[in-house]
This record gives sequence, structure tokens and C-alpha cells, in this order.
Amino acid sequence: MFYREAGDFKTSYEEDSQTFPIKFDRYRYYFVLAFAFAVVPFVINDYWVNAIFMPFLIYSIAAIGLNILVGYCGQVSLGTGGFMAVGAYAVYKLMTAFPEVNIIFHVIAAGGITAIVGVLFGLPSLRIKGFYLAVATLAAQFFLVWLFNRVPWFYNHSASGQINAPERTVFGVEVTGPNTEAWATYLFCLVFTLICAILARNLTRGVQGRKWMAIRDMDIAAEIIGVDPLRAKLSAFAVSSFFVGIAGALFFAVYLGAVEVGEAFGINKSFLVLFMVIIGGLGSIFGSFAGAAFLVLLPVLLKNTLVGGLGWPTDLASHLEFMIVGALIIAFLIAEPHGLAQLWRVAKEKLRLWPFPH
Amino acid sequence: DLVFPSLSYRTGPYAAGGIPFADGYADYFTLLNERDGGIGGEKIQMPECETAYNTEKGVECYESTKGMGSLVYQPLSTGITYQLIPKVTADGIPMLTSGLGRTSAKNGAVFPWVFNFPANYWDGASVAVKHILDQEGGDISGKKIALVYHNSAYGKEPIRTLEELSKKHGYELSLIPVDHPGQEQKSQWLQIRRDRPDYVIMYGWGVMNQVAIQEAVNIRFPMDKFIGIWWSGSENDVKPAGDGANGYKALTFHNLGSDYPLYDDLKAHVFDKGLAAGAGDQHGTAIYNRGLYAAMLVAEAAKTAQEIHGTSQITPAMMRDGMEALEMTEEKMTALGLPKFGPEFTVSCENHGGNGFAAIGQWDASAGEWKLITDYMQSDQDIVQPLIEADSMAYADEAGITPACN
Amino acid sequence: MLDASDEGYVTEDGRRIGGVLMEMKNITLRFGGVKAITDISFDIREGEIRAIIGPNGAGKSSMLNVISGFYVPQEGEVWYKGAKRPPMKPYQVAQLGIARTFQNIALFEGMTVLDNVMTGRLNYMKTNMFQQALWKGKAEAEEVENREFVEKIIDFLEIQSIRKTPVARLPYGLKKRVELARALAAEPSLLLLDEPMAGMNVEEKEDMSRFILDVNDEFGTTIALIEHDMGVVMDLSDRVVVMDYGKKIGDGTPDDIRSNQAVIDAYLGVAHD
Amino acid sequence: MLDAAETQTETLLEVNNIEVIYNHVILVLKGVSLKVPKGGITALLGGNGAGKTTTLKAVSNLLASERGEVTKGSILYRGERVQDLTPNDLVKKGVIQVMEGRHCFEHLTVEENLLTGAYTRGAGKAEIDADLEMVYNYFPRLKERRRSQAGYTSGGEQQMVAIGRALMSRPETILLDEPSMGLAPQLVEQIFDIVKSLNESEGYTFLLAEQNTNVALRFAHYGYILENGRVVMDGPAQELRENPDVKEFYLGMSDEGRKSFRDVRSYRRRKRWLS
Amino acid sequence: MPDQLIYAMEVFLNGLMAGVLYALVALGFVLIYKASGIFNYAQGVMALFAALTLVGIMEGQVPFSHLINAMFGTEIHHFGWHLPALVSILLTMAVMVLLAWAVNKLIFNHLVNQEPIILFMATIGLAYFMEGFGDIMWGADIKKLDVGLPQGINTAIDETTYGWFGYGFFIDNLDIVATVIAAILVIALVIFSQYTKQGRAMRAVADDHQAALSVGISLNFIWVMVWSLAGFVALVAGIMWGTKSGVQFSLSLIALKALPVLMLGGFTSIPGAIVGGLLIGVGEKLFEFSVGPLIGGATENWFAYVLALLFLVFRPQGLFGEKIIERV
Ligand SMILES: Nc1ncnc2c1ncn2[C@@H]1O[C@H](COP(=O)(O)OP(=O)(O)OP(=O)(O)O)[C@@H](O)[C@H]1O
Ligand SMILES: Nc1ncnc2c1ncn2[C@@H]1O[C@H](COP(=O)(O)OP(=O)(O)OP(=O)(O)O)[C@@H](O)[C@H]1O
Ligand SMILES: [Mg+2]
Ligand SMILES: [Mg+2]
Repeated sequence: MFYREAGDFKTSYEEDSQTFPIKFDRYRYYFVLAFAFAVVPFVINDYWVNAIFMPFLIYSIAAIGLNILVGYCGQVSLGTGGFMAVGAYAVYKLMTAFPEVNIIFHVIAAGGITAIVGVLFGLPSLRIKGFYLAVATLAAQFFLVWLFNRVPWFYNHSASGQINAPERTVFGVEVTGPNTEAWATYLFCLVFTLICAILARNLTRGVQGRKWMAIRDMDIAAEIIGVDPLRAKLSAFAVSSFFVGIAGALFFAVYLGAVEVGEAFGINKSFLVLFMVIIGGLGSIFGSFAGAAFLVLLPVLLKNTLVGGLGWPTDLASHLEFMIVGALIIAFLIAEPHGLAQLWRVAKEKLRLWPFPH
Repeated sequence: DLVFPSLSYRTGPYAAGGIPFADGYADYFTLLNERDGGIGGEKIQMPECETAYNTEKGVECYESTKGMGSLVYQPLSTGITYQLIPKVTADGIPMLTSGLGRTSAKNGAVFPWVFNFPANYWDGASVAVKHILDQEGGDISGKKIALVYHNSAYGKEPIRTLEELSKKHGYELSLIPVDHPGQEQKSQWLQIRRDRPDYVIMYGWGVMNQVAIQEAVNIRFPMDKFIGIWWSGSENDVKPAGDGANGYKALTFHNLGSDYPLYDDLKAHVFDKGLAAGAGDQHGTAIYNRGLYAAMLVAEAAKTAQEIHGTSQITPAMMRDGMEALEMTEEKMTALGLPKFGPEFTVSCENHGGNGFAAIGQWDASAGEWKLITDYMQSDQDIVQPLIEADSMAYADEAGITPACN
Repeated sequence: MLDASDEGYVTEDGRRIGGVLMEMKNITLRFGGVKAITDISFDIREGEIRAIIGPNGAGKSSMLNVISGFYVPQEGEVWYKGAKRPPMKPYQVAQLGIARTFQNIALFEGMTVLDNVMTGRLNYMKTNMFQQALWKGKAEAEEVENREFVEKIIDFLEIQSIRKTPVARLPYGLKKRVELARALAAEPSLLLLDEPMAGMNVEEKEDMSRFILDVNDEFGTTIALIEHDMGVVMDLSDRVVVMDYGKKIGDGTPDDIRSNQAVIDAYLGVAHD
Repeated sequence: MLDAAETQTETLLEVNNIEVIYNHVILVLKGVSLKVPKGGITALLGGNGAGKTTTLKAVSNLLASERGEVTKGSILYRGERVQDLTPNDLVKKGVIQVMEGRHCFEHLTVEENLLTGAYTRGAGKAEIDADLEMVYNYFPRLKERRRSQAGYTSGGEQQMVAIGRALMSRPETILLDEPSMGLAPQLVEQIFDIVKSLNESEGYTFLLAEQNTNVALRFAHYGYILENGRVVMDGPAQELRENPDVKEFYLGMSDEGRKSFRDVRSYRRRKRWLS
Repeated sequence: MPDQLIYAMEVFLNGLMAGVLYALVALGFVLIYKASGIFNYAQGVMALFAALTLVGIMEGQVPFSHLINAMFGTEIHHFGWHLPALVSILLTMAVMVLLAWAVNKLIFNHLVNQEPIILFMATIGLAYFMEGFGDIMWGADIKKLDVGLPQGINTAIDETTYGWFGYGFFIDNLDIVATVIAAILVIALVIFSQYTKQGRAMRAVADDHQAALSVGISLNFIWVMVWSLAGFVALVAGIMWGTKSGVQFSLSLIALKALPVLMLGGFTSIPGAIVGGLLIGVGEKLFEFSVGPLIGGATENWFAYVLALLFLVFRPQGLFGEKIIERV
């Protein structure tokens, strides 16, 4: 038996409700953290950061945010791209309006602004449910993109309509602008990701999380046992948008550096993040990471093997990449509809029983 | 080896434009390798990376290829260009965006690593108006010109220029945006039908072009008064509309068709050897020629660099010098087997964008081909140059750059 | 008939029943053309076990829904704790101390048993979202405190062993018990049970009966229950309302009901032993 | 009515030692065997989670849609292996299941629900109308509600719809899962009367999972008692009814007759045959 | 009559026509949603795939030629035939049935009884797959599609209205054809789903997979049938839109135009798709015509959604959608 939780008894409720109740898991978590903070920064280069780590970390935040809304509160949203745009433009306006304030606060404030916008667009969720709501959130997506494209104030009247991240530092180290170091941007994003994950975990394990899940599982029953559906849903929209806004802010300021709204925050972004959430596992923080990793890594991996390894023409490779990603999504769903997180859980369950079949 | 990565897009919504360009870009380098053994004796490597016109993939492509010693980037996407401007600047790798990208990058004092010769979006707008002036015998005051544009940063580029020009020439400008992807343009074209503008200028890309041309045919808008930017001037854009599209015009900064000595070489050294890139069915199309032309400019710049620095093994920084000292003359082009293929121009530190020459091509539906109907004309520098100055200086301010030419 | 004076009454087995806790006055509920409830009045007294019976489709569940605020009757008033209850949302009703179980089990399938029961404590948990997000401190303390209470309920209903099981995997009977646990966790003053024993065998019904009686006894919870098993109804309840086609056709002690001819005709079929 | 001696007649359905696993990990049935004779009413009794529903679903091949599978044993219908058939093949062979918990088509009207029951039949309109009339005869309440969406009908009404729908397929064998759940007492009687009359006059065979042991054993010919995924006892209904354990645990009778539910408050641990 | 009013009328009529085209796409969604509760994200890609296949068959393109050429160094592209449109349409239909069969066999048979969002996700996987597959099979370049449908301004209407108002209305012939086809489709589909046994079974399946199985409805059969129907609708939509704009990747994005239509009409209602389409078409065109110029235009994308959203706030299941049953 590889995996044991027997003998790991809890003597207090605090211990019982901790994030990794099993010792083995807890150590693995500490190990990953230590590795991410103490080893990775020293070995990565531009490619790893810009092509893999940064998108992974930022998308993880977005996925966590969306997971709160979709996975925990059951409100399917396709407005993620629009909300990320809010985060991006908010941080841009803040950065250019208050250059003396530290960018950390700008990013957090951008999250806050996005939360407010999220709540506005979440209002209809009280009446509109399921796929109707999903489609309705597209209104946010299209409207916001149109707005940022339309009103020159948002892009400081620049001729091209693009926004460019000016140079900003944290502790004297540049984290945005052209002259950043790989490790610095990586650490900056990593800290945000970690904090967001912890906050999300805290919010979902307690009473707030239960309210959301109750609404998700059966909204009528939830209301009858005392959950105010409007507040629960709006709070989910707020928290979710907060994270998504932070992701959008980092996406623009730290990762891309220059952004055109329709391109970077179009509807594809909304779908992409939703895919991450579903593939990773609805209602699971770990799943958000898994989903983000899956959809960030897989295409890169496929491309590198097909084009780099096998020398296929790029177009064939990328068509094939589409087919493989699609087929994998389906295969995963068939194997385990509840996402990578659940696959992991079942695998653990099997390991625990191993070598016995049941 | 000389590494010229190709960030192409053969998939996604703009594949139809991306494929011929990437093919032309690749075939030209293949030709140099096969026929001349590369440039100055150095073989050319051309790693291709698929971006699907997506900025994030573009970044990934840039990062994954820059380690190979890439000499110059040519992303063929305005979005990716903006992404890469700070990156190439920091990494010291030149970037060429012929007829696209950030217009004000023409100011090499602010954008030392970015080049956009021979013409840019603002030149395009100006040349279009110039053509209209010619058509109307020099007076267009009181005429109506409508701009149908892709509602994105790219599509909005010409607005300022056209506004300035309208002040100068006294025409009336109306703006008609079309949202991505632009499959439905009923309202826009009904509006045009009602307002009856004398001319329509279009800045479109992708499916928007075909639909616009089809709708124009439907409302019987006179095709010879409908002028597209070079990105709205491929065979793909006009063919779906059939005969109705006959007479449609589009700008171009290079010549059209396959009637050049170079094509014989291409046939002998590339096509017939089965080395053609892609499916090999794009030869001679407008955007394929653009790919050839872009590759030719890169190759000539590389040669110039080799001459300047006296070494065949050039670095990105040397490449930049070559680009900055590039001089395209008719002799040079004729020698390359591309007589009259593009405008003549010279590049300098102050001017990374050439001289702003472009010509008008016209679609001949019965022959199924584009034909150049004018000479290369220079854009109205009095209007364009100050705009570039203003925009690049604004950028310099924002990004804290001190413009300098050594 | 019992003497239903304001002071209450004493049951056969000697329990004291208090004053009127909830009173339904002339309730009428329609769905389009369907009249689910027609002009029904009855009361529920403090500490009482009150049964509602009637044929299928009589409007019993609808009545519970009216009580919990999910259906809004077209006519009639609901009085609670001596005051007329203004129109409210179901969650506000829950905050008044009315908890319930559902005819078609309405557990939160995606959560574990423990989480389900903890949802019953929602209205006792007051930390705000920021405290929640920080967790350490207030939020954790509150969680632990409520968890202790919930554990008591879990012990009481003997579902310790399935605490961490997702409810979706549980068999029907256990789900019903978890649902009861959730309702109890809210420490309600009025507990509404909609067919708590449907789909159970005698033994399980005995268990369930025991829980219901214990709740009533130990916590003094007032209970209104709908049930089709006459044995259970007659044995457990203090008073019974009988509905048929949305109308009230009987109200009284089990013995009264047993011998009520209208009830026998409409519902019991044969006189129940 | 058949009696014990006559159950020697043809065995219609035979379940041999089946094991069922859900989700690849949860073992639910641990070797269940039973025989359903033609023209008989066989009851499957047992507490919550004993595996009654699972057994019925295994027979009707509905397990796959719940990520469950039969991993061992065999299921024979008229001597023919039916495990690999699709549920609709089985319905065509005359086996239909009335699922636990009603499972009506919420958005269809009551009448449309009933008509879906006749899906597999190639019968003409007249014949189907006649059957519809028959169902309405059995359940007059449904006739009143025929035009309303099933989702809005009460629990009991839905149960009637589910049973009526199964009858519409003119089956040979009906697998009834907890037909009495949530029904008013006279309706329970009535439904069992219907079962009995269908059994006697039309020769339908029934396999019946029931919690209401009392009624079930009154109407069934033969019974199996399931606990924890195993058959712990079986025998003619008559005998089971007499069995003291059954009496105590399933019928709620003590020697003094029916116990009152009020008297169970004193703690009492149940006896298990196996656990 | 004042000019503005006449123009508005023209815009109105064109809005109706555009709405019909949206509705054609929406219909495919409705069919599949109605029969399985699956929100088929791949509907747009199916239209693209159908159109690609149609062109490919008509022009005698060799499927997978690019792949074959890349692997074997061959140079094959065309079979060299040119099939009549009708034959090609029938052949394409056969391909769509095959696709329906494969989709069910390989995907949805394994996902019976899953939550809607999971099924939705599976269709996303399908969309990815088919996008790559269609491109590999037929190439990513733009293809012209001409099955002989009339296109361009309808002169009769132009002249008549000119006679009336002194301003000729522009109505596209293609739109008129689309309207006729859509009307026929909708009537046929409504009759099918409301009054036939298979239609009833289809709705039953949507409500409860397991219960449908238990009464002997073969999910497999129903789904293959419905996906084939949806494939057929996709083909019709593909032909219409392909004729308008050429057959190419962007065709799959028309799905986005269909979504607000779905919301407005109700996911489950066939007539709803048409009515929703008309409302959206007219609404967005009139808005762009009247308000658009004031706020900078290009409002159509979001306006359709906002219109649908506002509407839903008052009627959460759309105009004709089935009421969401809320009972405890
Ligand atoms: N889909 C499923 N996934 C996992 N476990 C299941 C599933 N369905 C049933 N089980 C488990 O199988 C066991 C037997 O369940 P089953 O429904 O067959 O019991 P039953 O005898 O019908 O009980 P009841 O009288 O409550 O209906 C239970 O422990 C249940 O938790
Ligand atoms: N939301 C609703 N819309 C329409 N009709 C409804 C609704 N809720 C209940 N009804 C109808 O009201 C009547 C009473 O239903 P109710 O559920 O209260 O019955 P019940 O007494 O609980 O029956 P059962 O014992 O079968 O559960 C039924 O005929 C039902 O169809
Ligand atoms: Mg009820
Ligand atoms: Mg059961």
C-alpha cells in the first residue's frame, strides 16, 4: 500500500478541517512550495517563464476565480475574458495615473474594481439560470470589450488603441516593462498565485463555501434552509471577478506587456479559462491548477514533439494539435467526468486499496 | 548559419492570409539556399512557428526561437508586433513589419529595433486618398469618403490620417466599424447604400473582406470606387464574389503576378524539386508575393550587414545595422530577378519606414488576377510625418525613452 | 376534540403542549387553474407533533411550502409566534427558526454529509467574507464551535461513520437521516418533515420514529409532519389534519381521525386498526 | 394465484451469483442469485442500501448509465443471456422496469409520459388508445391531470404515471422498484391489487423490490431478503411471513401483535444475519 | 414619408432577413438541446465542416491530400471531377449522418446520465477535434461555395418600393431563399417533434436519460437521429453562410450569432429559434441604425446579447422555452 491515511488520526476539529489532512499530502505541498520558491527562480530562463510558467500561474488565478463561480457556486460564466479585460485596463489606468504607488496595490485595486463590475453583471443571475446564464454572461464579454475598444479614455487616447505597461518595480526590481528579469516576473506572479489560492481555499472551506455549494447543488433547497440566493450569488461573482481581475492585470502588466482588448481578452479567453476549470475539476482548487497546467502545457508539448521532434509542417502539426487536444478532453471526460482533480482522487483511493481490487 | 524564424499562422480565423505569406517567405529563403547556397555563403535556417494569429502563442514562438540566434522577426500580426516591441528592444533583435504593426515605429530614434519599411498604414490611407484625388481630377472637396474598418487597433490606424487629410482636401469622412469576425455586415452596407459615399476605403482582414466585397457587389456599389488596404487585396477576398468583384481596387507596396525572372528560378530550384512550402498552391498570389518581398528585404538587409561588418556570420545587432542602411534600388531588384517589384527606398536611423510609396492594384475578374494600375506613389509626407513624430514621442515619454540617433 | 385553549393541553402520555406557535388562516393556493389548497385553517402548538395526512395530490406538500415561504398563497394569512407573518422570502422564514426536510430528498449532492449538516448552521455563522478569507482567528473559531454542535447531531442520529462520505453515494434511508440532521442543526423551533419515512422498512421507520420523538422530547422542538404510514401517524402525532383535494376534511386527535367517516372514505379506505 | 408448489413452473428470469461494482471501486452486490418464475410475483425485500435497486437495474441493464457494472455471474431471461443487451432490447423482450423515485419526464404531459411507454410497440393508434383508457381506469386521478406537465404533479401522481407508463408497454415481466413509496394507504392497496389482477388475468410476471414488507408479502408468492448485497433468506411468502425474525425486523410485529412506534424509544440494537 | 422612416423600414426588413440566417444556425442547437439536454458548442464547427465537405465533394478535392502529400511526398490534390450541387448535397448529408453516428458511438454513449456541463464540455472537445479534422481533411484556405443560389439585390422589390417611396429597398435574394428554406425547416421540425412518436421520445430523452432507457427508448437511435438532423441543419446553415462569405474557418464563429437567438427564443423551442432570430435581427439592426452612429457603431455584437439578457430577466426561460420546473 503506497498511500496510507490510516493511523493519521485527528484529535481536534481544527486539524480535521485543514487543507491537507493527510501528512503525506502536506509534506508534498511544502516540498512543491519550497521548490517553486527556492529552486525554480535560479534555473529558469525567458522561455520557461514566458512560455510556460507565467501563463500557467496567471491562468491558475483566473481558473481559481472562475472555479469559485462555476465550480462552487454553479453559475456558469462566459464573461471571463471581459472581466480579465477590466482587470487589465484598471491596472493600466492606475499605473499611469498613480505612478508613485507600488504596483502591488494597483493589481489588488484592479481586482477590486473587477469585483464591482462582476457584481453588476452578476445581478441577472438571480433570475437567469444554467446555460441561459452562461450565454447571458457573454453580454458582459462583448460589451466590455466593445467599451474598452471604443472609449479612448481607457487607453489614454493612444493612437493605436493598444495599452502598454510602463516600467514598475517592486523592492527596486523591475516586474513590468521591457527590462524585466525572468525570475522577477516569475516570483511576482507566484506570490500572487499562492496568496489567491490560499484565500480561495479559505473561502471555500468554510461557511461561505458551503453557501455557494448549496446554491450550486440545489438552489431552491438552499434558499429554504436559509441561504440568501442573491447575496450568495453576488458574493461569488464578486470574489470570482476579483481573482479574474487580478489575473487580467497580471496578464497585461507582467506577462504580455502590451494588449489589444479584442485580441487578448476576446471570447476565446472566456472559453479557455472555462475549459481549464472543467478539465481540472469543478469545485476544486487543485483542479484549477491542473486544468491550467493541462491547457498551457499540452499545446506547447504537442508542438514541440510534432514540429520539433518529428519535423512535421507547422500547419499539420497545429491541426493535429487541435485534434489531439479535443480527443484528450473527451477521453478525460469519459474516463472521469469530474475532472483531473477527481481522477487524482480516485487514483489515490485505488492506491490506498492496492493491491486489493476493492 | 543565418536564422530567420517565421512566426506564421496557417490555422485560425486568418489562416487564409497567413498561409500564402508564410509560403512566400519560406520559398524565397529556400531559393537562396538552393541556388546561391544561402547569403554570403551562410546557409539560411528558417524555423517556422505557428501562432494562429494569437498573441500568447506569438510570445511563445518568440521565446522558443530567440535562443537559436534569430536575426530578425517578421510576425505578420499587429497584435504580436506590439507584444514584441518591448521584448525585441530588450533582447536586441530587430523586427521587420512591412505594411503592418506600429506605424510610429518608423521613427528609429524611438524604436531602434523596429522597422516597417517600405510603407505603413498611414501611408496606405494617404495613397488611397491620393488615388482618389487623381481620379477626381485633383479636387475632392465636398466628396464623401467612407472608411469601413475592422474594429480593432489595426482597423483604427488610418482614422487619424484620414481625418487630417479631410481637413486638407475638404472631403467628408464617415467611419463604419465592423466587429470581428465580420460575417454580417448588412447594417454597414445599408448605411453605405443610403449615404452613397463617393468612395469607400476598407481596412479589413479575414472574412470581413469577402463579406464586404460581396455586400458591395450586392448593393451595386461601383467597384472601382472601392479601395482596400493591402490586407484587403488578396485573391481570396475577391474570388467569392465572382464577376461582381471585377474592378475592385486595393493598395499594394509590391508588385503582383508571377511574371518575373525570379519565378523561373523558384520553379527550377524550389517548386520542381518538391521543396515548395505548404501545399504549393499559392504561387503568384498577392500575399505570396508579399511573403517573397518581405524575405527579399530581409535577405538584402542581411547582405548589407555582411558588407558593413565584413563578416558573413552576422549577429542580430549587425543585422539591425544592415536594415538601417538598407537601400532598395531598381537595379538591385532587377538583378534579383524582380524588376519593378517594389518601390525604391532607403532606410536610415530617423526613418525606419522607407519613403511611404504604394501603388494601386485592380482585380480583373475575367482574367482572375490582380494588376497594378498605377505607379508607386508617395504618401502625403506633410500629413503623415508629423503624426508619426507625435505618436512616437508620446510613446517615448510614456516608456521613458530618450530618442537618439548616433 | 381536545380543548385547544390558549394555554395548551396535556397529551395522553403526559407531555405538556403549549400555546399556538403557528396558525394558518384561510389559506388558498392556486396554480393556474389547479387549486392546490382551498381555504384551509389550522394551528400548530408549541411542543406538539402535528401530522398532516391526505391522499396523493391533496396539497400537503404545498401546505408545507406555504409555511416555509416557498409558495405564496393567493389568500390567507400565516401567523407565527403570535404575529402575522409579513410576506417573506424562504430564507427569511428559515431565519425565523423554521427548518424542514423534503419529500424528494433535497440534499446537496456534491458535498459530504458533514458539509451538508453544517449548512444547517448557516444562520448561526456570522463572520464576514474577509474574516473567512483569512481563516485563522474568528472564522476558524466559529467553524470549530459550530462543528462541535453538528457533531452532537451526528452522534444523535448515528451517522458518525459516514461523516466524510459524499451524500450522492448514500442509500435512500441514510439520505433521509442526513436531511433530518441538517434540519436539526438549525435548532429550529418548528420542524417540518415531508414524508420522512417514505421508502423505509419497518425497522428503519422505528429508528426514524425514535429520532423524531427524541427531538421533540429533548429539544422541545415542535414538529409538523406529513406521512402516509398510518401506523406511524397514529402512534406519533398529537393532532392530525386531514386534507383531501385541497380541502380540510378533518382535524383532531388520532382517535378522532380514525373514526371520522369523511376521512375513512377519502383516505384510509378501511378503518385503520 | 400460484402457490409454492406451482413455482416449479418455468423460470423466466434467473440471476446467478452476480457481483456489481460502481465506479470501479464500490462493491455493492456480493453474489446475489434469484429465480423469478413465470407468472409469479416475486418480492425482493431488504433494508436501505441492501442492493434491491441495484439488482433490478442489473437485470434491466440500466447500471451502465450509473457507472456501475456486473463483474461476475450471469443473468438469464428465458434461458438466454441478457447482460449484453441494451435496455431497449430488453424492453422489446418484454422486461420493463419501473424505476425507484418515479423518474417521470418532467416536461412532458402526463398523457405524453404514458405514451412514451408504448414506444417500443408497433401497435396502432386504436390499440394504444385502448391501453391508455385502461391506465386511466386504474388511476382516475391521472385522467384529471392528463394535460399537465408531469413535473408539476404531486409525488403520488408521479408514481402513478411511472407505473402506468410501464403498463403501456404491455410487458411480460415488470420490475417494480418500491411502488408503494410515498403513496397513500388506499393507493398502496390499489396498486397491489392492480399488480395482482394483472398477474392473474394477464399473466404478467413481477419482480418487486419493496420496503413495505407487510404488503409485499401479502401479495407475493415468493420472497428474497437482501442484506448488504447478499441474499440472506428466501422462501415462499407464506413461510417468510411466519418467520419470527422477519416478523420482528420487517413486519414490526412482536408476539403481542403490532408494536406502537412510540414504544421503540428504548434503545434496541438490531440483530443481523450477516454484516 | 420621411426618409428616416423609409430607411428604418428597409433596415427592419433586412433585420428580419438577417434574423432568419441566425435562426438557421440556432435551430441546430435547439434540436440537440431538446433531445439530450446537450448544449452543443460544436454546432458552428459542424456547419463549417458540412460546408467544407460539400465544397470538397463538389470540386473533387482529395480528402487529406495535404497530409498524404506531406507523408508520401506525393502531389495529389484533385480527383478531377465536378459534381452537380444536388448530388454533392446528398453525399454530404450521408457524411453528416456518419458523423452523427460516430459522435454518439465514440462520445455520448459513454456519457449517458452525466450533468449538462460535462456534456457541454464534451462538445467543446468535439469542436476542437472537428476543427483540426476539417482543416486536415480539406485544407484551411478559403473556398468559394456556389450551389446555384441567387445572390444580390432583388430587383423586383427594389423597383416596386422605388415606385412607392422613391427609394428602392435592398433585399438580398439569398436572404429570401434562406427565409423560405427556414420556414419549411421549422414547420417540418415542429410537426416532427410535437406530433410524432420519435419526437416525443426525443423530448423524453432530454428530460431523463435513465427513465427513457427504462421504457425502452434507445438513446443511441434517438441521438444519432437528432445529430443527423442537426447535421442537416448545419449543412443548410453552412450553405447559406458559405455562399455569403466563402467557406473558411470563420464560418464556425457564426455560432456566436446564434446564441442570443437561442436565449431569446428558448433553448428548447423550434419556433422560438425563428422568432428569437427575427427579434434579434431586427433589434440589432435597428439599434445600429438609430443609436449606433451616436456611440461609435459596431454595436451589433454586444447588443444582441444585451437585448437577450434584458429580456431574460423578465422571462428566464426565453420566449418559448420550457419553463424551468422548480419544485420541492
Ligand atoms: N451510482 C452509485 N454509485 C455508487 N454507489 C451506489 C450507486 N448507487 C447505489 N450505490 C450504493 O449501492 C448500495 C445499494 O444501493 P441500492 O440502491 O441498490 O439499495 P436499495 O436496496 O435499493 O436501497 P433503498 O431501499 O434505499 O432503495 C448502497 O450502499 C448505495 O450507496
Ligand atoms: N408548482 C406547481 N405548479 C402546478 N401545480 C402544482 C405545483 N405544486 C403542486 N401542484 C399541484 O398541486 C396539487 C397538490 O400537490 P402536493 O404536492 O401538495 O400534493 P401532496 O399532498 O403532497 O401529495 P403527495 O402525497 O402525493 O406528495 C397537485 O395536484 C400538484 O400537481
Ligand atoms: Mg407531497
Ligand atoms: Mg432502492
